[in-house]
Amino acid sequence: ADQPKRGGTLVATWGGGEPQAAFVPAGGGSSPFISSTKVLERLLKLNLALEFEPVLAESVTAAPDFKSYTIAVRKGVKWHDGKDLTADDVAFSITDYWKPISSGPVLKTLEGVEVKDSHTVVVRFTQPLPELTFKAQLAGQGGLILPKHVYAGTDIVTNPANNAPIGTGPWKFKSWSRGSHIEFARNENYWQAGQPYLDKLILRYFRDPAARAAALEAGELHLAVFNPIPVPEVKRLTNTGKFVADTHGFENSAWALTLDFNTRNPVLAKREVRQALLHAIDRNFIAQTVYYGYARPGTSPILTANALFHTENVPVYGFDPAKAGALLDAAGLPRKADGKRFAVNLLAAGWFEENGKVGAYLKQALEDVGVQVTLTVPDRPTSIKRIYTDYDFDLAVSNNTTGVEPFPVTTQYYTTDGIVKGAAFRNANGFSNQELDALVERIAVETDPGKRKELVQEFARFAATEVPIVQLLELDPVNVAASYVRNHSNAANYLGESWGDLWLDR
Amino acid sequence: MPRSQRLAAALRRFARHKGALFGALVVALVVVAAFAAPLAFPRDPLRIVGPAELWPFEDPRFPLGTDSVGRDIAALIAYGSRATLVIGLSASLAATLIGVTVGSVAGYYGGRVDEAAMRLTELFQTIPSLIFVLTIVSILGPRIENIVIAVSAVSWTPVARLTRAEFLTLRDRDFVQACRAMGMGDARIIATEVLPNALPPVIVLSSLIVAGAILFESAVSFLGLGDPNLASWGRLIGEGRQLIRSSWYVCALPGAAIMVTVLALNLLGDGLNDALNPRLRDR
Amino acid sequence: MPVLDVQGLETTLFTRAGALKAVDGLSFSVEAGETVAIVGESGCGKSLTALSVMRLLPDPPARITGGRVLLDGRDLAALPERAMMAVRGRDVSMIFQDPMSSLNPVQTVGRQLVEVIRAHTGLSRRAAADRALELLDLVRIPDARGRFDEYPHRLSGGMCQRVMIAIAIACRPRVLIADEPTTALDVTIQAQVLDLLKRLQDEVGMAMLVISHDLGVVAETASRVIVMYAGRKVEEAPVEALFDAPLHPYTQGLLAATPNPDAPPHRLAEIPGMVPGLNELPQGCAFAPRCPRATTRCRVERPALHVPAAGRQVACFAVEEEGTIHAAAVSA
Amino acid sequence: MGRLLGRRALQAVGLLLGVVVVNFTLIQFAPGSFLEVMTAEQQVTDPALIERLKVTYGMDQPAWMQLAKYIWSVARLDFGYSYRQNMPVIDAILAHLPATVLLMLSAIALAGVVGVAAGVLAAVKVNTAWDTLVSMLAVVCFAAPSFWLGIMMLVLFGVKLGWLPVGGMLTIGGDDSLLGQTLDVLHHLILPAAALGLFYAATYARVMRASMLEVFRMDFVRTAKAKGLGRVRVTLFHVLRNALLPVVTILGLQLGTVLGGSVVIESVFSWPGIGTLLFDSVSSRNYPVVLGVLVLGSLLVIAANLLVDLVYMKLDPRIEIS
Amino acid sequence: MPLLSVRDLRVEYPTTRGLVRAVNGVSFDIAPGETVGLVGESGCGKSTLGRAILRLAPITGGSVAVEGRDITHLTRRELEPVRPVVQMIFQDPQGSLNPRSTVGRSIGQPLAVAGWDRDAIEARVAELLRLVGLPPEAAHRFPHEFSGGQRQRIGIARALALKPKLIVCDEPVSALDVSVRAQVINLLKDLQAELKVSYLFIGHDLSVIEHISDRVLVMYLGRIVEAGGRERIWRRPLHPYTRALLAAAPAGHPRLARLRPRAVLEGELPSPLNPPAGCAFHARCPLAEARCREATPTLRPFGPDAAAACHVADATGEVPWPAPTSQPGPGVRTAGL
Ligand SMILES: Nc1ncnc2c1ncn2[C@@H]1O[C@H](COP(=O)(O)OP(=O)(O)OP(=O)(O)O)[C@@H](O)[C@H]1O
Ligand SMILES: Nc1ncnc2c1ncn2[C@@H]1O[C@H](COP(=O)(O)OP(=O)(O)OP(=O)(O)O)[C@@H](O)[C@H]1O
Ligand SMILES: [Mg+2]
Ligand SMILES: [Mg+2]
Repeated sequence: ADQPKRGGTLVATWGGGEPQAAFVPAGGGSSPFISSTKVLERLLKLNLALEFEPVLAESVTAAPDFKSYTIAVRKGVKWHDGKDLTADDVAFSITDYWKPISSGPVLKTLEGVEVKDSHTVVVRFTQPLPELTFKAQLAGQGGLILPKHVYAGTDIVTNPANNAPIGTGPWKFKSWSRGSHIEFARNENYWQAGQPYLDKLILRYFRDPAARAAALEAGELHLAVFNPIPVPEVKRLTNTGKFVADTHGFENSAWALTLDFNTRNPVLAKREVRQALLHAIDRNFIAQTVYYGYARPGTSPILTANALFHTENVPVYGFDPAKAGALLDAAGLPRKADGKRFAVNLLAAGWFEENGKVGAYLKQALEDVGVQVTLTVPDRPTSIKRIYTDYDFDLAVSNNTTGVEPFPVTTQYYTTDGIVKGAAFRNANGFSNQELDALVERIAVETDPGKRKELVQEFARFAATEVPIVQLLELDPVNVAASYVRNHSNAANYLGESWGDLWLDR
Repeated sequence: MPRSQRLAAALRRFARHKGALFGALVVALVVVAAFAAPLAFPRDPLRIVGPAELWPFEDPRFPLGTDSVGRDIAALIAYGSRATLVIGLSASLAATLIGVTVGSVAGYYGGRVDEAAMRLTELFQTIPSLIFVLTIVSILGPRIENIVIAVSAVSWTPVARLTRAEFLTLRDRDFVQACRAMGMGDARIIATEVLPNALPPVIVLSSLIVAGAILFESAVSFLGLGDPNLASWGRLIGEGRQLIRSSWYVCALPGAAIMVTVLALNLLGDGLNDALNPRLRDR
Repeated sequence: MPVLDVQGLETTLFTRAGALKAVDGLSFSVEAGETVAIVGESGCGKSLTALSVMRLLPDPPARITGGRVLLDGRDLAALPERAMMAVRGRDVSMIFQDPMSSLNPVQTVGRQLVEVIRAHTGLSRRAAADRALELLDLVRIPDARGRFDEYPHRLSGGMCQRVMIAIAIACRPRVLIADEPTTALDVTIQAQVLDLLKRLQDEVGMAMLVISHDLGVVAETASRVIVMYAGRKVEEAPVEALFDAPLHPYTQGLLAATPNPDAPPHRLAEIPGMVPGLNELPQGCAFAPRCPRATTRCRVERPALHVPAAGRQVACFAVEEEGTIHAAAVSA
Repeated sequence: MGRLLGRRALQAVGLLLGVVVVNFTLIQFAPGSFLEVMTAEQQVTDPALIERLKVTYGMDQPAWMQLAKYIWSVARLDFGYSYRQNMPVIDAILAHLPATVLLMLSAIALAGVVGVAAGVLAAVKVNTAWDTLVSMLAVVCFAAPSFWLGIMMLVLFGVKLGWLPVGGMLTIGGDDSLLGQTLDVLHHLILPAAALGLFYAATYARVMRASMLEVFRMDFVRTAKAKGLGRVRVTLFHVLRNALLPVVTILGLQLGTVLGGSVVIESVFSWPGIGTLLFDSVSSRNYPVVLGVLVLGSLLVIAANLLVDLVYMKLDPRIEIS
Repeated sequence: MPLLSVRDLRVEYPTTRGLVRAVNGVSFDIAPGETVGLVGESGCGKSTLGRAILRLAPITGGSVAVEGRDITHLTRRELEPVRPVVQMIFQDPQGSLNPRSTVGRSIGQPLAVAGWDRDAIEARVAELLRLVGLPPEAAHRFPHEFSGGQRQRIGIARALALKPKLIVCDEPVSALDVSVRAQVINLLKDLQAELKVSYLFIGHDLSVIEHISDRVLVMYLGRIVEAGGRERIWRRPLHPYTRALLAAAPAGHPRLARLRPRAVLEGELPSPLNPPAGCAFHARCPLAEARCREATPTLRPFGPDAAAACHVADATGEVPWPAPTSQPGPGVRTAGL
């Protein structure tokens, strides 16, 4: 409502570490996602009301059979190096980047991309593709538009431009002091008039959450997204009135704490055992002690944040150690002489501090019902390798983030084609069920929103019954900002927004 | 009788040293804590037993408070002394064994053997030690025995150098010459004549290496590369680091434990030095 | 009047075992141009005596607890430290037993020499350097100019001792104390150094106090000899008198125990036992337990010094009782 | 001098070769290659791309070949390519090195000045309250883990008193002038340098004190006093320089540990040095970088040792080129 | 047959600064029951020679024969039977005993090495202690509880343990006080009379050497420059170095010191690293001629009891020596009153 003020430098950070490269085409996690999206843009974005808004696309129109979509590319947009954005860039991004590298599963049925004119692209599929699925891709993590003139004919994954990306966004990559910060300069020629409001944007990296809190307090840091600081600090800082905490901005990237049961382990292959173990876990306790209340027990893969599809009509597993014991007995796993039933290997992915604590709690809880647990807390790369490449775990504490569109990001944690050795954040538990696969096939092609919702809710019930992977907790990530920072936390996946509309009110 | 008198004299010299007595007392306390931990805290110390971040003395059940997830800090510290002692002692023992072997052979034989041994020592001294430890631990995996291996791999060099230096001065001493003159074999001369004389300063150094190993372990655990199934002081500090604004005691307590233990070991070393080191004896 | 007159010097070691009198009531004097030697076995207090005169005792544990050290009538023992600093190196200087370790290893010889000159004369750097070169010539260091910028470790023991001597005589002191100046040196070098000292004494005209355990060195250098045993003077005599007719049984023992090149091979006389430690001194005469002539009196009572003949002193009851003195003992 | 440098250079080459071989071999024992971890993390699943990367890294060859190639490329100062950072290893390291070197040097300088001064004070005032105070402080700083000391100082000076910044090397978006930035860096440097340096200061104070006392007892000091020199002159011109020798020796021996220590301290103070890179690389099995850091670290130690030797030679004429 | 026969013995130490020829072609014999004195200035190779005889120094040339048997190249095992024949006592009574061994153990050690049983060792140790004049209880005490002279006795007892025929005494009394020195020298002489051992007695104190030796070897820079009977040497030294040495020794009496004109030898012992060409002594020698600078003189006989390595010593065995004048000769100054 206020008139944005021009100028100033904003220093921002997030609750994780420095990215390995400024842009990691294959994904590489949230950190490069944050840094790359300040420079590179997508065709659409999803706002807080879960409506799509145009970015680099002026419009996206589905054909009546939903087998093709026409994209009108925004005119008058220039790359940071001065070249014009054209339909060729979009077509190149879809065929050479999305399909082979970033978004293969969604584009499984891609037939072809046709450049109609300099600013029109038609995308064709062999099967009907629901509009939500397609638009979610355009607004999603894997939907960045790359400059063809920079990437064509090169190995996108290793292109040196990934460390100094060239995009269309409000921010030009300026410099990177490794170990410290990345500096972005204002794109004077940004297509959205007036933006960015700030002169300079700096993404700064800290290893230590306490240090972020200190920097915020010292006024050296203005915006810190995604659980940047210890939760008790959040309360302390906001109580001063100089800071605000905001849990918005994760509607299209809802975070969950997950527990994978490796069904390659014959014991865990039994559904009853998985269900029994869930009864041994006090999720409210975890939510209170580990997350200080910024979390609540999850029920199904369609999280509460997903207003479009969420359902309460799923089986729940309350904390009841006695029942857990009884179920295990019934499953033929009685306590042996030493009080142990069987032993498992628990891996807690060390990318978030909290996971280790959850791991410690799970160890204790499961040992209470007679399951012997060996805990390891490897760091990010090792965890990813052990979970998603080597399948070297029995139980794995991990996290994922899912958008409102469940296909394919959410479904591939369950489907057989989600089992891709080496591909992270997919089906690591080895669960394979034809019935479920068939259900997901139908979701993939159902274009009627009402029918589709029913199918998705059935999927949710199915998943919550089989529980090869379970959403132990739904997390409420917090963004913390100085109270004079305006326009933050204002999109459904705020980490990946371009932040051109930020301004400082002081 | 004379041997026991000598021992008594050494003990007296040791006891003259107030710091050394204090050191011995603290080390004894740590040993007791390590052994008594399961008696005092029968449950797994890594168990969450109460509300998070209770300050010391806030709740009588948790005299030293609880950590960020509600584990009993007193239990963690008591059990932490086990990890500390095990790692400190075994790493020091291993380092001493390696160092004494390399050093005595190098010092006694000299020449090419010495040259080779010293190059090896130099090599290990050149590699930045903590970085080397981190690399080894991360490669072999965060387990207690790997930490011991890593720490002893970087700690043996001073022992080797000291042993060598002692051997160099001792091997030309006339009593060693006398043994050679009577036809005694090299192995026997090293083991029964030179080594006992070279050992006192080495023992002193070993006690310091225990201290060093404890610091290494704490750094490794602090950085999160320690064994997650083990209560360790360094790890506790690392986990408490997040809370320095609200609950800095979580960092302060285990750190103080490390400091006091290392301090005690150093004082003990000083005392041992006074008691054992023949060079200082006459003063 | 003697240049140096030590009266009743008492130097005490304050140790864990208690206060030990390492030098006990020692009196002697040295005239200008005269060389007095102190002999005695290791640990009898020779060095502490010298250091007491220089006021360079290792404190703790040693301190002067009594007596006077008169230099030209001025009591050094009572001088404030600042005044004493001006005396050291200018009026009294000292050379030590181990010449190698007595020079600063990280400074050139020249600089160490210049330092002492400038500390006491206020000469310019250049003038002091010239003077230093003269001194190096004086102590017969070959190629003095070349050695001036050399570090001590490049010089042999003999050369170092010459440099030490140059430092000591740089300000033409009234008294030069030499504590075992040649013990660390080889025979031929020792002869060179003793020769040098003698010559310098003639040239500079200073009084010399030579400390040694070697009777040979004493015979070569001294005109008067003081024999010490366990911190006390047991005998004093002109050098020839002492060698011809030692009075104290200890002195007699020492001479008899020394192989004499001028006598046919004989069985050496032994002094049984060994020098007692300071903390186990017997009640009476310290030498009594080893003395062939000791009587019960010797074991309970300490003999005082008496003068059996002109220029001689001895502390022994047996000699006192004998009363008669060999004619040779008087000749000086 | 030239010959000495030549010989030391030759020795350094031998040592470096050893360092490379030891670490390379060690890394061969690591389960899983860095390539696997990286492709997993970056979600590269295309087998063709993986094969291509394998060839790029020479990982299709036997270990000894890889070692030989690595040695050969290190000889040309090429430490390989870090796929993870998407840049040559040397660039990745050089991007982080200046901050670390700055931290190390300030810590050592601080430690040297404080430690030597404290040691001299304690020795000159031996057996007084000063001596006791220095000894006690030294013993405490010697025993406390540096990262813990750092945290405690951070709590006190950063959090409670708010005098000093709690992390980082620069106030981002602060004063842009050179002077302003320098002051800003210095302001940020105080705590980490102190946290890292105190341990060494304690060591130097202890060594310096002992060494001063020992030199005080030496014959040549007695000579200097016998020359009639004042206490100050004796202490400054005769004792100090000789007493410094062991400190210099220790300094040389400790450089490797300073590098390691700074890695930990960097993590406490978010100092943008080599530590960040190292942790990231160690945990991602990014071995070209780990090897690079180890080799470069060793090189640093070797260079520093050479420097120390030269200083030593300057201080002690007895050390001769032999 | 001589007890010990050394022929052209060489010992060289490679050091970083060059090769040190510590012993450079030394030949001599020792007969049973004889005491041979070895004098020379510090660093001239006396100890090295002594050690080489026990194979404790690296022999690089020549031979050492004990009782006619060449031991130069024997292995440790082969040396075993020869070991007891030659033993050694050392200068530093402190350093020659293991501070951590009881005196009994130290003395008994050679016996233990030789394989004696415990009781026999104990009995022999008691006997040895008695022999060197120490009480039997001494066996249970440690070296630091003894005075220097007593420690030296312990060292002697250990050397005697295996009933050696030759004892190399490396400056055994140099570290002792005058009064104690006499005790030890007397003990050595008594033991010789009783046990008929031979001594190679190394020392730098000429009066002691003169007192104890039957024959004397004078060493200079790794070589023997003069050998002969004690009396002859003191009466009529052949080599200019021997003369200088004798002249430099302090006189035993002040009157002698005053009467005797003293020739003070200039210069110092050259470095063994780069010894001067020709006669090593020529730079300090008052008589040096051109040939002395070129050819190294060998030890040659000058009569039954005399040998010297000097070019200028003439056939009658007399070395001309410049008469003491007030005018110093080349390189020699006279001192005295
Ligand atoms: N710093 C010291 N601390 C304790 N005792 C000392 C110290 N200096 C000397 N003494 C003792 O004082 C006594 C006399 O020592 P001093 O050095 O004067 O003997 P000395 O006659 O010079 O002997 P030497 O011939 O061995 O030099 C000895 O018993 C010695 O042990
Ligand atoms: N182990 C060794 N390595 C190198 N050089 C040596 C060694 N032992 C002795 N030397 C050298 O050999 C020479 C002879 O030494 P040796 O000890 O035999 O002399 P010495 O006559 O016994 O002297 P001193 O009277 O000082 O005992 C010296 O120059 C010495 O430096
Ligand atoms: Mg003395
Ligand atoms: Mg010798």
